[in-house]
Formats: sequence, C-alpha cells, structure tokens
Amino acid sequence: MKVLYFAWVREKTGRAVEDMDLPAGVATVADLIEWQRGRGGGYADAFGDDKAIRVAVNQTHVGKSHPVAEGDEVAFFPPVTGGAP
Amino acid sequence: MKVLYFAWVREKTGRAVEDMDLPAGVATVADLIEWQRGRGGGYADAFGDDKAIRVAVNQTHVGKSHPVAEGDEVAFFPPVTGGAP
Amino acid sequence: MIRVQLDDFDVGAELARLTEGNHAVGGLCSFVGLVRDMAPEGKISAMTLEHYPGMTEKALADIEAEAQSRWPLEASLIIHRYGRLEPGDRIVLVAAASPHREAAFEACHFLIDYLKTKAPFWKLEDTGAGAAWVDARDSDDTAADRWRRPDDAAE
Amino acid sequence: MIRVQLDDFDVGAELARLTEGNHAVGGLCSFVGLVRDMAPEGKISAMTLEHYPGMTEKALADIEAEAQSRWPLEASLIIHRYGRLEPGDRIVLVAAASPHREAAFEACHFLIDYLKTKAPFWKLEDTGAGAAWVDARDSDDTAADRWRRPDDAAE
Repeated sequence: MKVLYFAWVREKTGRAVEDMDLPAGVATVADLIEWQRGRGGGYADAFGDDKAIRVAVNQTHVGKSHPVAEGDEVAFFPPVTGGAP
Repeated sequence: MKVLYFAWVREKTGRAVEDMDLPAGVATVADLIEWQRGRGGGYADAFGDDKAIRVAVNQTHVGKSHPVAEGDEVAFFPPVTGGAP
Repeated sequence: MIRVQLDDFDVGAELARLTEGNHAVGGLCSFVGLVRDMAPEGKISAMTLEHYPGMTEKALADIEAEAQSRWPLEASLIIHRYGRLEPGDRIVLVAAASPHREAAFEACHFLIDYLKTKAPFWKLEDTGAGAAWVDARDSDDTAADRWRRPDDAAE
Repeated sequence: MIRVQLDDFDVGAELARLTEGNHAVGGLCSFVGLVRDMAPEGKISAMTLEHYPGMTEKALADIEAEAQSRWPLEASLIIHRYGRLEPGDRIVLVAAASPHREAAFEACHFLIDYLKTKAPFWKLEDTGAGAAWVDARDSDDTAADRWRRPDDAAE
C-alpha cells in the first residue's frame, strides 16, 4: 500500500510518502486513521482531529467508511484550497 | 429638433438624420410617431407598427409618453440587438 | 473603461491591463461574444453592426457605472465593435475584476445582459437569402430583467 | 483541455486557441484567479501551491467532463498552476465556449466553483507572521453545492 501526505498533514508526519503493508485489522479509511493515530509522535498530532482530515483512495475523494486494501494508493490531506478567492 | 433613424427604420424612411421644427400639436413621443406616420410613403411604413419602434430622446431610452421639445435629439429604431447570442 | 471601435481587440492585452499592478484583485471574469455562422434563418456569411454614435458610449458608460455601484469592483471593461464582421470574429468583450470571484462573475454577467437590451446596436445578417435585420429576443429581456431591483422603475 | 503547470500562461493565446476556427461559438466566458496581497491574517508576500500530481489531473479532467455533460459546450479549458506565486500572479484559468452566452457563463462558473472544493491543491501563505496553510471556507462548499443536482449522492 502506498500512503501519501500533503500540506500540514505532511509537515506533521514528517514524510510525503511511504510504502507499507496493510496493517492487521484495518479494513476502512477510518480504521487506517485510527491506526495512524496509534503510531504516536507526529502521526498522533496529524491524525488527532479526524474531522480536519480528507482522504483519497486511488486518487478519488472518499468518505471515512470507504474500504482500503493491499495495493491501494491512500492520500491524507486537509480540505483543498486551490482556485481563486 | 434633430431626428435620427437607425436600422430598418432608417431603411424605410430613406434617411439617417433630418433637422426639423417641432410640428404643431406634437408634445410627446407618441404624438411625434403619429405625425411621422401621417407623412406617408416610407414614413407610414416605418411607423406603421408602433410596438416595433423604440425611441431615445437626447440619447436616453424613453417611453412613448415622454415629452419632446424644440432642440431635442430624437432617435427612432428597432429593439436593440448588440452583444452576444 | 468603455470603448466602441471598428477594429478587433487583443483580449489578453486588455485583460492584463485591467488588473496590472492591482494586487487587490482575486478574480477576473470576462466574456467574449463572437459571430456565429448559423442564424435561425440559416447560414450567415457576414454581419454588419450599426450603432448610434454618442448614445452608444453614453449607454455603455451608464451600464458600467451601474455595475460599479452594485458590486465591489476593482476594474471593469466594455469594448464593443461595429461595422462588418465575419463568422469567428469577436464582437464584444466585457470584464469585471474584484477581490472575490462571485462579484466578478455576477458583474460580468450583468454587463453583457444589460448591454444586450440597452446599448443601441443593430445587427444586419447576410444569409444566402439576402440581408436581414436580426430580431430582438424575449429571452434577452428576461435575462436583463433578472438584474432588475425592486426599486427600479418599470419601462 | 486541462493543464497543471509551474509556469504562467498566456490568457489571450489560450482563449484564442479555444475557439479558433469554430464558428459555432457565440460566447466564451473565462475566469482568471489571481494572488491577492491581503489574506484574512494580514498582508501576504508570496504563496506556495502544493498539489497531488496524478490526482490533480484526474480531478480536473472529471470536473471538465462533468461540465461538458451538463452544458452544450463547444470547448472548455482548465489551467492551474502550482509552486511559488507572488501577489498579482495568475493562479488559474477556466473557460467555457458555447453557442449561447448563458451556457458559457454557467459552465465557467461551475468549473471554478467545483475546482475550488474538489481539486487537490493547498495554499501556503507567507505573511509577516510566518508561513500558514490557508483554511478552506464554508462559503466555497456552499458555492459548489449550488451546482449539485437532486440525484447526486451526498458526500
């Protein structure tokens, strides 16, 4: 599984991308967020406020109940702020 | 009084502009339209359908009850069709 | 700024000039009207735009002033051509620049809707069947009416 | 057409290319987003736009396809920059060309509203007080929601 972090999520975790095996017991985005929080340090900080985090699986916006599986590309980031004022 | 004609009103009257004295008994745009119709020929044709004619007095759109006076610039034309589709 | 001219205009240069050095602008909305090759009456080969010199400038300046009074604009622009135009030619450019995108969109939309029913231009289309004056459309009045405010006088 | 790029773009050239030779186009609406020098937190000296390469292109292509499916468009365009930008710099260009002006306006407005809440970009502003990530605004969700249709799934 490839996991990406953007904006302040990236700054807090201290990394932009990492390869990992699907952790045991993780079936959904919500599970993965909880697992990330359990890693402590910058991860606990980055994933401390569930509501502030948005998620894409395989480059598509998804909700927290969306499944994750081995081989997925999962990205964590704040709400997007592109475009114009 | 300076009177101007545009688009098919101009084509029907056969002139773009004419100077005239304010005709006797003419106090409003409606009066002037009726007077024009009475001139016959191309004028009768141009002013035959009152509803198809729009009017500006001194370069401002006005209704048919608007007064006209000596020294005014009065323009007759069809509904405008500039801009984009 | 308003301009009435025979010649074409450079959209990129006009828009760049509108916001140049003004760092309060967050959004610039523009609209270009072009000559289509199809009219309800069939294929058109060219059109001629007649206008009322003097009143045209006055009408466009009034429309621009109205937009400036309704929305917080940093800049606005109306350029309208007259004379002979062929399919694909630019007819008109309107633009509005504002700190926020909503105001830019609304003001730009207002400019073109109002212009369409208030600026003294008339289109003569050349079709295979000869030249014909374009009829005004009720839908244009409807589009302009949407910007009318409760205290505006009926016309 | 969509493009994600570091470099600036030429608005006039992009818009001209969009309708070139297409005589079915009667209206071309475009919107340019620019960097302002004021943020709610104070004066900004620069900003850096981060994005998600791969997903960005996919998101923009989806938004453009959605616009094409909803309005009768002859052409459309989204160009979004990333990297370091200063006040006055162009961030984004969206445009829609249609036989009729209403469709061009609505589609263009839709493109920028949807992009704002769906394309994976994040702004880091440099202010006197240091660099800060820009917060998303509720008003942007509201703007995007207005284009939602009854049969769209809630998110």
